[in-house]
Amino acid sequence: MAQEGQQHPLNVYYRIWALLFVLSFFSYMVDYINVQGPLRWTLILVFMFLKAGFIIAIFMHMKWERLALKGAILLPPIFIGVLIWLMAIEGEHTWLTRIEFFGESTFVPQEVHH
Amino acid sequence: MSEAAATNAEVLPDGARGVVRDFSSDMQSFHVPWGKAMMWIFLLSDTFIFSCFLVGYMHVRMAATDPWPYPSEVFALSFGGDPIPLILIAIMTFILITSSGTMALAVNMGYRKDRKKTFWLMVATALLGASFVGMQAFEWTKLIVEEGVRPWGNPMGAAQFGSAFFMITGFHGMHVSAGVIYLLVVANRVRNGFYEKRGGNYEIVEIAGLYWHFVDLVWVFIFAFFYLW
Amino acid sequence: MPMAVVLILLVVGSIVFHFLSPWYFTPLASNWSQIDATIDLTFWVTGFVFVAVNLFMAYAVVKYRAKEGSRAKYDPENKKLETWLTILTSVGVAAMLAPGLFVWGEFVNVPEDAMEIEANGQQWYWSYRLPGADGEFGNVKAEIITNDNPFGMDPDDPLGRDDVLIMSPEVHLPINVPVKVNLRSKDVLHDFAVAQFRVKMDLVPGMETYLWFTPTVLGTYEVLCEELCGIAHHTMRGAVVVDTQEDFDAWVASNPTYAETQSVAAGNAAVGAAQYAVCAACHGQQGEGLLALNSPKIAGQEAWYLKRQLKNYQSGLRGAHEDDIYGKQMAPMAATLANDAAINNVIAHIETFPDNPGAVTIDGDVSNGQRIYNVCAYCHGKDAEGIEAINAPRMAGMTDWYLERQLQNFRSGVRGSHPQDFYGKQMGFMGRTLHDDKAIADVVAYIGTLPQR
Amino acid sequence: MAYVSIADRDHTIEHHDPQTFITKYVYSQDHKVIAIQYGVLAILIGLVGMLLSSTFRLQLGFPDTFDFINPENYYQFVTVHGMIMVIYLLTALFLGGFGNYLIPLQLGSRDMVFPFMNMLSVWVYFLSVIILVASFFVPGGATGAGWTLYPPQAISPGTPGVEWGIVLMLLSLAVFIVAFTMGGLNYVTTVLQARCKGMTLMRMPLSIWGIFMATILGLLAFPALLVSAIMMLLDKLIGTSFFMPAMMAAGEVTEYGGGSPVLFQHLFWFFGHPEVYIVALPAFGIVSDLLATHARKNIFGYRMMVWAIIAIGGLSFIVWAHHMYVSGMNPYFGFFFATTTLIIAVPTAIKVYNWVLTLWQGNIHLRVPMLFAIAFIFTFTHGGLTGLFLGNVTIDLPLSDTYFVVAHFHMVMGVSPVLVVFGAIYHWYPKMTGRMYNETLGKWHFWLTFLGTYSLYLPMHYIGFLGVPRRYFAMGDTDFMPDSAITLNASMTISALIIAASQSIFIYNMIASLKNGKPSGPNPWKATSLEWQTPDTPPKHGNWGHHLPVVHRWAYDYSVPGQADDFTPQTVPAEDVPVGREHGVEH
Ligand code: HEA
Ligand code: HEA
Ligand code: CUA
Ligand SMILES: [Cu+2]
Repeated sequence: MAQEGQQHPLNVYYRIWALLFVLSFFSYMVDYINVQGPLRWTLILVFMFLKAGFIIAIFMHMKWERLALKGAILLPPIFIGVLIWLMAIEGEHTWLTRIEFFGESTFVPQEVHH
Repeated sequence: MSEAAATNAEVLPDGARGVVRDFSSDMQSFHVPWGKAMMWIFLLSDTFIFSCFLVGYMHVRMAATDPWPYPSEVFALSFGGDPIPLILIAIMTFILITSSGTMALAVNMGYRKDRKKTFWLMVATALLGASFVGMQAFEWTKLIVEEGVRPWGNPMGAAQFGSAFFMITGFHGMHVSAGVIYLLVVANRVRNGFYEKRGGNYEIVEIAGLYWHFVDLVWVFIFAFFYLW
Repeated sequence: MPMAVVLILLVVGSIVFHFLSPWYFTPLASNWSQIDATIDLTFWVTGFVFVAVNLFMAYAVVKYRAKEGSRAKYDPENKKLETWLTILTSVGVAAMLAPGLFVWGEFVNVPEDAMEIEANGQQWYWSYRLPGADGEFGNVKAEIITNDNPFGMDPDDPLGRDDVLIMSPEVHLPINVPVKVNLRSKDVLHDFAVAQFRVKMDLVPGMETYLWFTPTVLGTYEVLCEELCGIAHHTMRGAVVVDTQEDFDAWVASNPTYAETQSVAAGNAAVGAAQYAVCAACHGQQGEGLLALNSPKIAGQEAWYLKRQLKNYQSGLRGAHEDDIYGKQMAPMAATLANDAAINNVIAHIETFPDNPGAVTIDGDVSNGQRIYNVCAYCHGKDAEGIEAINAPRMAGMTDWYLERQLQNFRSGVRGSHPQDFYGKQMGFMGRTLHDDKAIADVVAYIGTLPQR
Repeated sequence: MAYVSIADRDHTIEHHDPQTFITKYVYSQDHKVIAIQYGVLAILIGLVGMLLSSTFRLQLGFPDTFDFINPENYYQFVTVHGMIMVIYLLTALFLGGFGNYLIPLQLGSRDMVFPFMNMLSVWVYFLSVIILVASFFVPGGATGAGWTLYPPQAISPGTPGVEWGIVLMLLSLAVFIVAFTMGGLNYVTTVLQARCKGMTLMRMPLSIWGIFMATILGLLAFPALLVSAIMMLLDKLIGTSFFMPAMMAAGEVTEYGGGSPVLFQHLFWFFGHPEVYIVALPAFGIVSDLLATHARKNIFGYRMMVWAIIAIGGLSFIVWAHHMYVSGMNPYFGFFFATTTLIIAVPTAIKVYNWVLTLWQGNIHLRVPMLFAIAFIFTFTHGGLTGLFLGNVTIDLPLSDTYFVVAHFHMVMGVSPVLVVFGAIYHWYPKMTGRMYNETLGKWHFWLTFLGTYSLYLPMHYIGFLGVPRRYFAMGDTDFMPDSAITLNASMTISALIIAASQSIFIYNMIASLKNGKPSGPNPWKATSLEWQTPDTPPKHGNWGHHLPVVHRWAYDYSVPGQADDFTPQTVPAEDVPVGREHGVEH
């Protein structure tokens, strides 16, 4: 199959296409109706991963590739996961020492003008 | 392209056994053309690039003691009335998704050897991409001229806001622009039958498509982490 | 055959070298005997592996080297053997790791009763801060650092008023008291390291790091900067003096608090004029200097530098070396200045003098001098105007024959060899890179050509 | 993407065999020519790096005696020395050089899958080298920030080369990364997709495994370097503050604020540690083949060897902060990274054991390549074990940033892989040129380099124990350093000079043997792997004449019982194996 390349009924694409629009709209709404706190994060991440998932799986045809290729491409980013995890801790750590020894920032933000 | 691919037409096992089978086979491990395999590996490498950019952004943002400007205000846009948060970004997002759709269709048409449709769909994709870059340019100028955001500082808060914004969106914008050129080149060759001479093989369209979808993919993350956080 | 012999010799040689060589860790002077213990353990494990692996290899090379009609044995693999080796190795690794992590836990968690000090790093010297009576440090900001507020103390922070500021690379510590050293850098990365204490940690600008130890032996220990921090990295030295509690308290009392540094009376030029009469005899009425009496021009030299040198003469950091003929002459003169106030007054008076460039008396290869000066410029400035924050005095428009003599003194150690003259020692390092009198003359000649501002 | 894809065409393609000098040696798309271009370039720049080291070694051995070395150019030399040796010499030589030469030949392909991109790669690499060298001649000279280029110091006054040197260095790195990516994509895709019939992954020679894994590491690690380079360039050129906190410079308060220097270190080492394995893994692989061939014995525990390479590759991405134990990062990271770091010792140990066990019961021919291979095992074990000291976070406290670290990584990177480079060059010289090198000269070169480097780096550890910091232009007199250490430094310098000088023997040997060397024949070592079975030596464009080889066995069929010869090429089908009385008897 791989030889004739990836051929799939068009309406698969149409459906995903629509779906992406909806999801983007939702994630936009998260900001528009100004959800805050943990819920905001959950929603943002959920919509983000759904969108990313569909693009990779359908538009980039990963769904129809063989498991070998899937694994080879999707596993290495685990290392990035470790980096993100540790860098988040590190950022927090740096921030703490700053607050403790240099005190709160004295920056006075300006209003955004349109 | 690779005849090797054409030779093993026998049905392959799936799942874990498939993986073992593929990696223990001779000649080739992935049942995809070379160009596609290479593009996938390149995209993996590129993923690491963008991830590092975003990790850097996350770190400086978390470490910043100065207040972080509130994106949904900074990027709000007002048409006469009171400003609508992130509206331009939303539009850009929809444009990019649309372009992904047209691209996906182009790939499909390519495999159907429908050169005309493929060509026009690819051109449409490129145009959408170009308009995305255009809007980005508009967004940048607005930010620089009206909000006074500079790479080295801004009136609303931590200097890293501008630094990270211009760097990340700039790098993404360069990817889009490169993609537009790439698409147009391939589209043109589809039109003038360049690939017919090479055994009417249109994987190249899918390869270009992979790149384009990746650019869209990156935007999904930028949108979430930079604009919505 | 030679290969095998050599391998054996190298293994044996390495062991012999390890046990016989006089070069090993300096005697421990802190509580961190656990670190040394971990190192010994690691030596035994790794040493065993090193010997075993290589002797086995040497044996194989002898036994199985190609001979007429010999043939290798074909054995692709041996699960059992490989598993065993893996397990053994894992055991060895675990044996080294476990104590390591344990000791690290000790290092990360500072004991509650630890006293706190702060070490400041800056290109290329150390200074320190003690929390003072309230036991708390005031906030500091790099943005507000100036020559008058070198620590960047936040003037509005009440906690900072009583912080004791030590503007010297030498700090004192009481013996047998655990001390947490907070580390702060004003510019680039540095690293606070004392070989005898075993522990070290980087100083990172924009954040605060720490290490802790308990000094256990009285004495003076050299502080080294062990993170590349620019061209004078290797000259960034300091000292930790481990005192008895009494001596320590006395030393603390002898240093000013932040509040005190803010309230020093400015020098009074009029009063200073009287004291200057003594100096005038040699340095001239206008401080223009006098070759005949070997007295350099002092008019126009920065106040902070004059002050430091006068104090150095007083405390014997300078002018004490037996070959420092002229320094010996200056020392008693400096002694006539009773106290800081007196010094400030004289300097205030000197600052009133007109500042005309000193005469050019040295000629040398200016272009070569310029090449050499590239290095000097890092501290003294492109135009030799001097940079207080780097402790580098002005040289442009000053007395060239004097510069020449001082460079010679620095090179020969006549100046800058006193253990407490840290800045002099720095210059000594640089002076020694000028290999002959010609080099000195050349660079001095070049400095003579620099515009004075 | 227009390219001629010939890598697995099973019939000669009429690629107009290039004739003119230009098409043959400049615009050539033949992987073998490109390999040699990479190799020669790398070695030339490597010699520059070596000369730099000799120069600053003079200052360390005999302080304040030479006019041509002052603090400024000392730090510039050290920095560029480190950068050249790690990136422009070893990375380029192992992957661009040996990778290009061996992959198609040992896998039975006609060429890389994208020859044109492959050619671009070498020329972009050339450009990056030019930029690197150019940085010496710009105002202010090359950067002296140390090869780790830590900000803020790398881009703030007080460090040599802040004006332009650092900019060119970062630029050169970026260009190098582009070059590497173009090459790397080729190597990986070729290994995965363009092997000949019968060549499964588990039949590949370990050289290929090492190079393959190293290339993957490169493709995933260099991005971190690229990103940090871009961010630092922005900080330097347009005044952003990614890595720059509020700080002073040259006595004045700067405009910077809010950045985080530790972030750079994390990004750098997220690249940097995989990088050191990029340098190590190809050496691991190649040395395995040298050992097997010259011991006439299959490599012991082939599958474990492969899995070890994969394990090391994976682990190397989660140990990076062992370079940062004393950097002021969150101290609790120490526990995590010390553990992951020491775990790496296990797969590496397996490799060491299996190399030694390959010699066991072998039939060892101590030819020059074999000498280098054995020396590698010795020095690498030594260097690796010192790594365990540093990896154990507690012990790193006293040793970090001292000469012990310098000794560690020279033993493990400055000596071991270099020994393999030499061994490999001697080993494949006959295939590349069709002639034999001079054995005697080779032996001289070996003994001088091996004994020289050991006498240079063993004592260096002890200078480190004393507490002598690295990157010190001069130590001066300190109470904790006995004077005898000064003389030790002098002796180290002398060894360094001897080693450096002895490299000329090697170079003479290589050049002279081109003409004088006696013809070697297609397979002088009686080796089994494919590159020795090419129809012509040196192989022609397309490598395999009319038909691609077909592989029937793994690459290590040496001294198989029941077979007459003590080696059976991979191309020989089971039925044509010459059976009969075995020549020779087991020990
Ligand atoms: C080829 C390059 C290479 C290799 C392979 C290694 C291998 C290792 N390195 Fe090294 N390292 C460098 C190159 C390399 N390193 C460089 C360039 C630097 C300095 C960078 C700079 O700051 O400029 C450095 C610095 C460095 C540091 C930082 C020191 C500091 O700055 O404070 C550390 C700390 O953990 C470390 C650890 C290790 C470890 C644990 C291994 C392990 O992989 C070693 C594993 C191997 C063995 C262990 C030997 C074989 C095993 C056996 C024979 C059996 C063992 C059995 C038992 C232990 C029971 N290295
Ligand atoms: C592969 C890496 C490599 C290699 C081969 C070398 C080789 C040498 N290195 Fe260096 N070195 C580094 C990597 C390397 N180095 C790094 C990363 C640093 C840290 C820089 C920093 O702190 O920022 C460093 C730093 C460093 C220092 C510490 C400086 C300081 O901290 O102040 C010293 C001091 O003695 C030193 C000495 C030497 C010497 C004498 C040689 C050699 O001359 C040894 C003898 C020569 C050889 C073994 C031959 C080398 C092989 C070739 C040149 C191949 C090409 C040539 C041919 C094929 C003929 N090096
Ligand atoms: Cu301060 Cu090195
Ligand atoms: Cu490492």
